Amino acid sequence: MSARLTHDGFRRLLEQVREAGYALVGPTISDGAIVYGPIAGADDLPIGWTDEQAPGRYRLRERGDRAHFGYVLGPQGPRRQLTPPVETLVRIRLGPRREQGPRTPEGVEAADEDGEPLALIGLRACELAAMAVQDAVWTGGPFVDPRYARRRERALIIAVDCLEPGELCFCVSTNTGPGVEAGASFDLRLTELGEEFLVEVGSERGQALIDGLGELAEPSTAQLFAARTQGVLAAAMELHGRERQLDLDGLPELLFANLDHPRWDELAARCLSCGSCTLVCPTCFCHRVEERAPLDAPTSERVRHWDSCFTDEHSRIHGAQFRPQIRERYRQWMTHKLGAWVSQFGTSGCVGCGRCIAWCPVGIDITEEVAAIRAAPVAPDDAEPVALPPATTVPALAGDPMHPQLARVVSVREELREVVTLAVEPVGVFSHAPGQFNMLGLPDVGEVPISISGQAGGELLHTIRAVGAASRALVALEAGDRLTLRGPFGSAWPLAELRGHNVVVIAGGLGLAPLRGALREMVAHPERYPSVRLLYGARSPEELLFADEILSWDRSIRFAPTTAPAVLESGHVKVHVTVDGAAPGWTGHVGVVTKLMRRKPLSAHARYLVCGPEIMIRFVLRELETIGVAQDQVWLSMERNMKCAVGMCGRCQYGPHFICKDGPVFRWDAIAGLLGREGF
Amino acid sequence: MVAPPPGKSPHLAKLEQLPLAEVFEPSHLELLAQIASQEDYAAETTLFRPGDEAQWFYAVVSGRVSLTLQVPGRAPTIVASLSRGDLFGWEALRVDSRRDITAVASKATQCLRCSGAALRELCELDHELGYRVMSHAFDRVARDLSDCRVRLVDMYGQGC
Amino acid sequence: MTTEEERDHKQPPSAVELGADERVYKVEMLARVEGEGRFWLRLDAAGEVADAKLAIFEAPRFFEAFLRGRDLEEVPDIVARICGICPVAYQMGAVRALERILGVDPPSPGIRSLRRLLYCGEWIESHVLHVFMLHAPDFLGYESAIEMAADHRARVEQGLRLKKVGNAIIEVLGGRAIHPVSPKVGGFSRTPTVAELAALRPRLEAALEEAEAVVEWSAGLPMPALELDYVFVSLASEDYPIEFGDEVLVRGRGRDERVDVDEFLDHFVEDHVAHSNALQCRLRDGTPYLVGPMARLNLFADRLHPRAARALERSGLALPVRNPYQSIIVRAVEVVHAFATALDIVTNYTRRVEPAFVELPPAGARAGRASGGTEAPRGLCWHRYETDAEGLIVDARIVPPTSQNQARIERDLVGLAPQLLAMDHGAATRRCEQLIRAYDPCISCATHFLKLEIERG
Amino acid sequence: MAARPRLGVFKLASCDGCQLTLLDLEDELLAIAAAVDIVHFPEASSDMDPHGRFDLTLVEGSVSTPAQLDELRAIRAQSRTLVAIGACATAGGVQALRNFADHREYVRAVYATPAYIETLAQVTPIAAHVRVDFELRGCPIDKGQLLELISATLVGRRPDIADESVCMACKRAGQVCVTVAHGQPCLGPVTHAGCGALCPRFSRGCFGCYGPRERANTEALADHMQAEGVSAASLVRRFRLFTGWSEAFRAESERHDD
Repeated sequence: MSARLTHDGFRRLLEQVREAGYALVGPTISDGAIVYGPIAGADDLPIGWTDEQAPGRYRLRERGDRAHFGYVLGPQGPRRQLTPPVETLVRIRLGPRREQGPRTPEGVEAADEDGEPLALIGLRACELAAMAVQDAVWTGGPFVDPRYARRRERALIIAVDCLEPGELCFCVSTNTGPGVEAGASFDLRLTELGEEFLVEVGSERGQALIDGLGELAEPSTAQLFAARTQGVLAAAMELHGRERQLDLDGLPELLFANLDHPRWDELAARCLSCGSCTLVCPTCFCHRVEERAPLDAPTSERVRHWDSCFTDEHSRIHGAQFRPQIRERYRQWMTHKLGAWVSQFGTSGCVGCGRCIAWCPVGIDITEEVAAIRAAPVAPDDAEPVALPPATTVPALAGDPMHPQLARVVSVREELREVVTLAVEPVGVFSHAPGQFNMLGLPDVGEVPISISGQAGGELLHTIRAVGAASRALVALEAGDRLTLRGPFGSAWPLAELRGHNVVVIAGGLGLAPLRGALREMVAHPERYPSVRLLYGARSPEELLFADEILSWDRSIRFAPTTAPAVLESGHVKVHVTVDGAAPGWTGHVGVVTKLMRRKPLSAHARYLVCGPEIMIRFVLRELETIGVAQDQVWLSMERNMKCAVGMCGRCQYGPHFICKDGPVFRWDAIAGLLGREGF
Repeated sequence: MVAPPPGKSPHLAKLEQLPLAEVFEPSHLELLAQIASQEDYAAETTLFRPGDEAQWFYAVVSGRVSLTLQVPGRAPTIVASLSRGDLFGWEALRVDSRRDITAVASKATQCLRCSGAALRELCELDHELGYRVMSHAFDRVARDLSDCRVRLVDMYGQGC
Repeated sequence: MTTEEERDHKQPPSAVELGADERVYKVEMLARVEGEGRFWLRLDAAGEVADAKLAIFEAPRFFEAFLRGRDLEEVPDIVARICGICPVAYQMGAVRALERILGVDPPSPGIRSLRRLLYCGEWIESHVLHVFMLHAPDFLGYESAIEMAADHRARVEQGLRLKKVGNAIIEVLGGRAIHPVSPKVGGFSRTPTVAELAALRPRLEAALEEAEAVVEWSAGLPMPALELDYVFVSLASEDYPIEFGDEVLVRGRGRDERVDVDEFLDHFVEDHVAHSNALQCRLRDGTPYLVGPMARLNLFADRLHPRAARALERSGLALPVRNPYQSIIVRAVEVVHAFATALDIVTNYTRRVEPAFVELPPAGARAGRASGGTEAPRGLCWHRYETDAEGLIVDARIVPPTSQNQARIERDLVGLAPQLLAMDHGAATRRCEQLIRAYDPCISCATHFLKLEIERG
Repeated sequence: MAARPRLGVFKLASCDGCQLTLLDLEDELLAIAAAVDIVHFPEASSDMDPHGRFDLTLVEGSVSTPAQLDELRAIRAQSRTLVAIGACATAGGVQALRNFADHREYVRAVYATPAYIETLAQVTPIAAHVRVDFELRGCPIDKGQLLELISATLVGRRPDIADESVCMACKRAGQVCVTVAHGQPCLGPVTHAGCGALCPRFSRGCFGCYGPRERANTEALADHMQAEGVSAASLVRRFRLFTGWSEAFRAESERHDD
């Protein structure tokens, strides 16, 4: 249904919205820009004002009329309202301060509920499109962020057609504007025509609001024509005629084939890596999660902050920085936004609003950069092309994925120096598949991803090395202590697919831990896995993980001279161990695991599972390539900076993948083009 | 080209079973077998130690040989272990060279060995044989070098 | 002079051979003062003062040299860094002098009152810090306010609470309590909204009442007896002097003298003495003088805010105050004055001050030379700048309060000497240190104006 | 109960503002005093023990005299965790501006009475002389970050203080960019966050008092500013302020200083 609304009618409409219990959020002038902020009513709108935009430049100007929505776009879209820049996820009650180490958790509370629902006034077509993109991120995958979902569901949306697109707009390229399409997600849509509005109802809520205004005039055909055809279509035609376009056709493939394009270097010379583009972008969602546990406070909070792929912290993991160069950071942003986004969420991450161009302090123009690469693509180098897999479809899980449970440490087993296995008892039934990981944490220090190294009845095993503050604190826990646990997350070893095949497991160092569950399964089922070989490398004989257990799998091997050299009949499991160095008396292999691979003839037809430090994985894969093993016979487990563990914080991105959600176990062919590439 | 001497060396059969046999012509293997001798070492036998004249060049037939480095003030460290098919004692391929590492049979071990001087002479006489010996040697040394580089980064020491 | 000898000037005479029966009181590191200094007082066998020195070994920072060549608009940011405790004092002194050069002095009544409000925040923060954290422990026998909190937690918490309100004023106006960012030549980069200031009101009302009670408490502290003769010096203004005033009033040498701020250096001279990294300021005839709360109150008690005047009356403190230990009461009175003044300004702030700053003359027309004075928490702070046409600083002179009081502190130690003979050594030393502390000396400020002359050619 | 961690607060050449920040933690000061043993903090306590062992040492100020250098080395030797607080300690501070004076001229500098003064030829941050475990930036440091630093140190984790641009904080605060919307030069893109984007919130450009962030692309920013009409002399002054002796800002100011 459509109706006509005078300025006064519009004012009454907003009053009604407010009376209906919504907090009004609309465009208003603040600090020399039109921003979305709390407004009291129509008087707070930027009536008679417009904005002029150019790369790195934004200015307000008076229009000389009484247009209510006669401007283009402010610096930030409604993302700010739907995912606040700083938001508390959970509160954790803390135990008493201890002599050493952090306090342990005693209870978990959800963060406060929101206040009034929001009425988002004045949203443009590109902003609705951006909201749809964010819907896919926060609610469209296997995990749902309940905070976003709740706000989004409660929000009333009053959208406005764009009839005067701005200098930097290119929404026609991205097919996200300028008009608000009838099927878009709005409650009411306004088209501003001179001194009045045409209003289109998009929902029952919207209808009720219109009904509350009493009898309204219906628009004539001429008026509808003026709005849709002359207004919106003319705006679209104008945009079509402009030079600034973003050609989305084949863009993901183009960008991933041009990862070494010289244009990235030119960009890096101009880009400040300040992150402004990402924080004004209406679809960006990267964030970091911080533990806020001030001195002696009785509770700590897990707080998420907007983050950016342009910051150091975003791609850092205890000491390692995966994207140190500005070139790599910009490339990450653009290949994600315009490339990987498509495979992850089924849509481009760009809605053509031009904000990243306007609010870049040095005026870098994303459309120009894409055009430059498109105009002169470099021939893909001999590196493997980066595969762009379709979005993963995993069944949705219920509940707040950020809400941890409090699990109890049942026992602590010291495995190696600074390596322990925590047997943890979760609350309730817990089922996982080998290869998956949990987020373990302590409220004073934070969370870290720890692979599940086995399950014994109700006890989950986690083998942890003390490397950073959080893992050090976890390693120091004692039986009876509690910790926060979220999980299980991530992909698992493909045990079902391996049935009937000869399996070779190649592990290095602590990389054996994520494999132990799978190995136990295969050891226990000779009928399913006719031959299992484990090639395991460690730094020294003292650093062989799970030595006793390995010994029990294959009684023919011995690790140390003290072990009796009894050669038992070997079963279907064969274990080969090598170390980097050993004291005299060691009769086992010495040398890297790849050397061991050369020594033990490996079949090109076996299935391979690989886990260990990334550098080892790369060498192992090279060896497998030599043997002629096909990429679809190899699975490997990757490690990156997993933080949210549910593909929302963006920190563990690896090309088109979220390692936390799409990994950590990948089939080789999925990531072959990325392994060992700088900046990933 | 050098013709193999009449009469089969008793070591030829052993040599033929080693992986290196793949890169040589049968005639070459026979020549190599002629200069080779079979040695059996009891566990804990030291084959050579740093400073020794590098006389022999070895191939492991069975058992295990540990190459050990001794850094003054530190416990000795096994840096490589060799088993069936592995070649070691490359120093003997160079003229007048000495050992810089200790080789110990860490269990009962059988090796074929030949004198470096004899092997060098044989390679000199037959360049085809020489080329194959050297390219095989190069392949093995290159792999060892690559492994060494991997070990330089102490990769298992990282997180994971 | 060798390095060894140089150092001796700042070292206490511990290594110096003492004659028989000589007495030395010294503290190597003055505590609960801002910055680093030590003192020694040497009495000869007859009990006469042989040597009294406040040695300032805080490293000099040469601010006046750094200012040369900077744009005048950068000056408020730079001079703030002279002192973390009283940055506003330096900012206000600088903008006054520079605005007098540019002929925009004061930019507008609204800006002037916001500046006074900002300055009140600093007085409160600085005075409360001194009263509760630095000074009070002396009278109650503690080493620190933290130690004092074990027995007097409510009192220490009261101090923290009041200080926080002072800081809150600065934060609302200037962003942060230390080195606020909004003051600029011509006004502020941004003025507060009515709502922002109104939010302070209930806190100010509550704090004002508490501050009145603090005056009575401070007056009840056990205080050593000491009466000394002073020359009092303060900026003069129509109000109790804070951020504004074009004359300096000198009292204590017969007839009152009034000195135009532009002629300050004709009447006051700065000297560099061997034992101090700070310049010492005296009257031209060599007389040490006193600036700060005691001087202000003695000269202008009649201009106190009525609520402060009543608090003073209730305290029973007789004017003129000539016992430096009683300065804690004077500070408490000034805290009341500052809270009451701040509350008035906040209450009367019904329209946002706009524009936030006035336009300055364009580059090319910015040459000149002028002085400006304000009353920092510790007393008169005087600035003089000379600029070129582009507005770059050609010359800067700043005379901070503590260098003015330094000679006076040494004189006080001499005045204290007769009392010390009867006391045990430890108590006497503490008494000296407390005397110095009563001045709330800001040593870090005092040291930063040594001149750095560069010989060219 | 185990002994409380011992805290020492020291100052070198500075304005005292950073250590004052500790006293400005009005709501937390007594809790801190309960959690740690404040062994040496002359500005707050006359109970001083500069010779103890310190579990956490906060050092304010830069090194500008030979005596300070000796003192700093002694402090390091006694400290388990040594944290440099503020622009002086981490970048030399405002007094490092004298480093830019011509050195030959400088040694012939005359003070009021030069013989009384001892200074080193250059003012330097403390990391130029001793190992520093963490650098807390700012002129002055931020209260919240100081509290986080102390809280984190007490539980043995690294403080959660991001080395990111001021723009990040500015955008999170919903502040309108002063460069884009008002044409004001701003060092925010190359400056370490921590102040809460204070200057933009007060309608002015950032002047870099937290010093350069990692990967500070000062060259790109300066080139852009110059294209927008900022003079070379002004660029020199902008980069040469309270953190002007930091490597990135120093190099940039020198690039424009003929």
